Amino acid sequence: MNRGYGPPAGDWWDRPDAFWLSCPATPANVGFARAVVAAFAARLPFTLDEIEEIKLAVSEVVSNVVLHAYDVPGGPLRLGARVVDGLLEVVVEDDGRGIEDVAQAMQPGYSRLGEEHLGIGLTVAETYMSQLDIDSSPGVGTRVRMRKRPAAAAGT
Amino acid sequence: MNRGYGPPAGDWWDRPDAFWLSCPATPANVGFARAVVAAFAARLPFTLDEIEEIKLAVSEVVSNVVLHAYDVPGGPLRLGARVVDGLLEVVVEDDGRGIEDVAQAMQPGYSRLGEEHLGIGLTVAETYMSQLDIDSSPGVGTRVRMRKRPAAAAGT
Amino acid sequence: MAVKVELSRAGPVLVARIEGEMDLAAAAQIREPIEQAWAGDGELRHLVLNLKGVTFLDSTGIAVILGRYRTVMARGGRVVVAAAPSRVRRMLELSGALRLLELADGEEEALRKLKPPPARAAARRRRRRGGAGR
Amino acid sequence: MAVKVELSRAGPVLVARIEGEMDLAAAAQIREPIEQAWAGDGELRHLVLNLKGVTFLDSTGIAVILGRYRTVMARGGRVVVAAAPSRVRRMLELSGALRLLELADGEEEALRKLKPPPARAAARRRRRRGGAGR
Ligand SMILES: Nc1ncnc2c1ncn2[C@@H]1O[C@H](COP(=O)(O)OP(=O)(O)O)[C@@H](O)[C@H]1O
Ligand SMILES: Nc1ncnc2c1ncn2[C@@H]1O[C@H](COP(=O)(O)OP(=O)(O)O)[C@@H](O)[C@H]1O
Repeated sequence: MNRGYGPPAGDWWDRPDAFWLSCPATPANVGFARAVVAAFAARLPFTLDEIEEIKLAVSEVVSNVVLHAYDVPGGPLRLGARVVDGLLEVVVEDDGRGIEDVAQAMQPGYSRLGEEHLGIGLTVAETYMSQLDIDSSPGVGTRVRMRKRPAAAAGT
Repeated sequence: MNRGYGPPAGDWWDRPDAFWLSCPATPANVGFARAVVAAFAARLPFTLDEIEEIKLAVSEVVSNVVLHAYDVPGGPLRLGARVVDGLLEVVVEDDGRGIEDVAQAMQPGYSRLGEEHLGIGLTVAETYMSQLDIDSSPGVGTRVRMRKRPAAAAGT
Repeated sequence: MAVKVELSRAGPVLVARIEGEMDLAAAAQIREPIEQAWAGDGELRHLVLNLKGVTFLDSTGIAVILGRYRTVMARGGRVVVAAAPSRVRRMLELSGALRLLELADGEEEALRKLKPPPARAAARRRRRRGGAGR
Repeated sequence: MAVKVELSRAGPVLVARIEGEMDLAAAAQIREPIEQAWAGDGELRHLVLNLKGVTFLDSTGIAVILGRYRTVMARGGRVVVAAAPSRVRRMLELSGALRLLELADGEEEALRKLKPPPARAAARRRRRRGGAGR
């Protein structure tokens, strides 16, 4: 990791239906990231409710980068999505402080910040996506990968 | 140029309110690119009509990459936008065939393809944006830069 | 996301109701069903495009419309664009497409435009008969 | 894009009508006017959040609501969420926030909930007087 505004991992473009985006981690870009992934996801047979669930998950994970990754706000945020065997895969990366204890971070109610931070963001994201994995190295950065299968495509 | 799915020119991030996106040049990504730029532009005081004009310009320029840049469809498309002194700047890049004669390409009615290609895409984009510049090298690629000032911000 | 095309027939008129975004991704999805219906029925003479549900139209979308105009012209027919939202209309104007197409507020008005008034039709028939008698 | 907050007052109740997306970008824009109005008027006791115009709510938005809940609790008041669209409601449920907040279909119902019924209010006054007499 630690790739600034750079490109994705080498195998990203193995799936041709994909995008990769870089921008600074700012509050205004939380809504932007949501809208970008929702626009991309429209190519899969998601219902409107599922698209809202995807927006929610993206909002939680990108808000975490803005709130937690950097001491000085506005560090690099990398966001990608692609279609993998009919699933939507979304990846969110930063070069921030990283997470010491991922299991603890995933616990509902745990937050490194006090006051007005509920510590349920990752739980919400996990609830609404089919899969959520975190790969984090303290001092290097964090990578969250989420996948969601359209319910309409179940069994196919 | 000729940077595949790579990052933007070195000075791109001088303006912190910016994004840079790579994806293959496919028909499905024309609407995606429109939606992405529209979502980004929402941070400037554009009217709904102006946002539609921006979508139209992006649609024309990105369609050109899909239609004209590559012999084999799906080559790299790079799309960025940023806020420059209160203006929206949009950049669209490809590594395609390039344009031999830019002045000719800008003429309304000129198209390298026949049948159902009107040759007015660049004229439409130019009409709806405040500024449009093309930088192209035959065999290397094309870069279209557009700018638009929100009418509400006129005189400021 | 995807565009929707619904075809119906009113006498010699093919009516296509289009919903969604008319861009490069939609071009073939609009072109093909219309061309197929047209080619499969030699009695069809005019085309009404109901654009009420069109939320976006760029120059590729206009090219699709003008392509259909050529198809219809080849049989000496007319194309009427009905119920175009104001933004779609503005784009049709800007592109110069309005020099070739007729506009109607709704589908009914479009069909009325394409039906020659009975008096004129009768006059035409008379004229034709007169000509044959000469 | 930006969120909109409109404040009004009904007796001891502060009513905040929120429109737009309740996320990280909107948090301060929602928090600050409410806290300012609350701090500037010691007579205020309850808060109604009319979420009719809320199109998106994530856990940061819920944190903003629960932060106001703490503010109101400090004066022994109550928070009623009115007119929440179904998606917003579902998010409030999932987050557990509904254990602390009351729901109402609309603003009027919310205000009615916060007004003690006259009979009970009278009974309470009697009880209080009785207690004082002991
Ligand atoms: N991108 C990140 N960089 C560093 N720490 C993170 C990141 N994402 C999550 N965390 C850690 O995980 C914790 C739990 O996150 P979450 O469940 O979203 O709750 P909250 O954001 O309210 O704290 C955070 O408080 C933080 O310590
Ligand atoms: N990205 C590009 N790569 C190569 N050629 C291009 C590109 N964009 C535009 N052109 C050239 O400019 C011409 C005019 O473009 P435009 O006005 O959009 O009309 P049209 O797309 O209908 O041809 C095209 O026909 C093509 O020759």
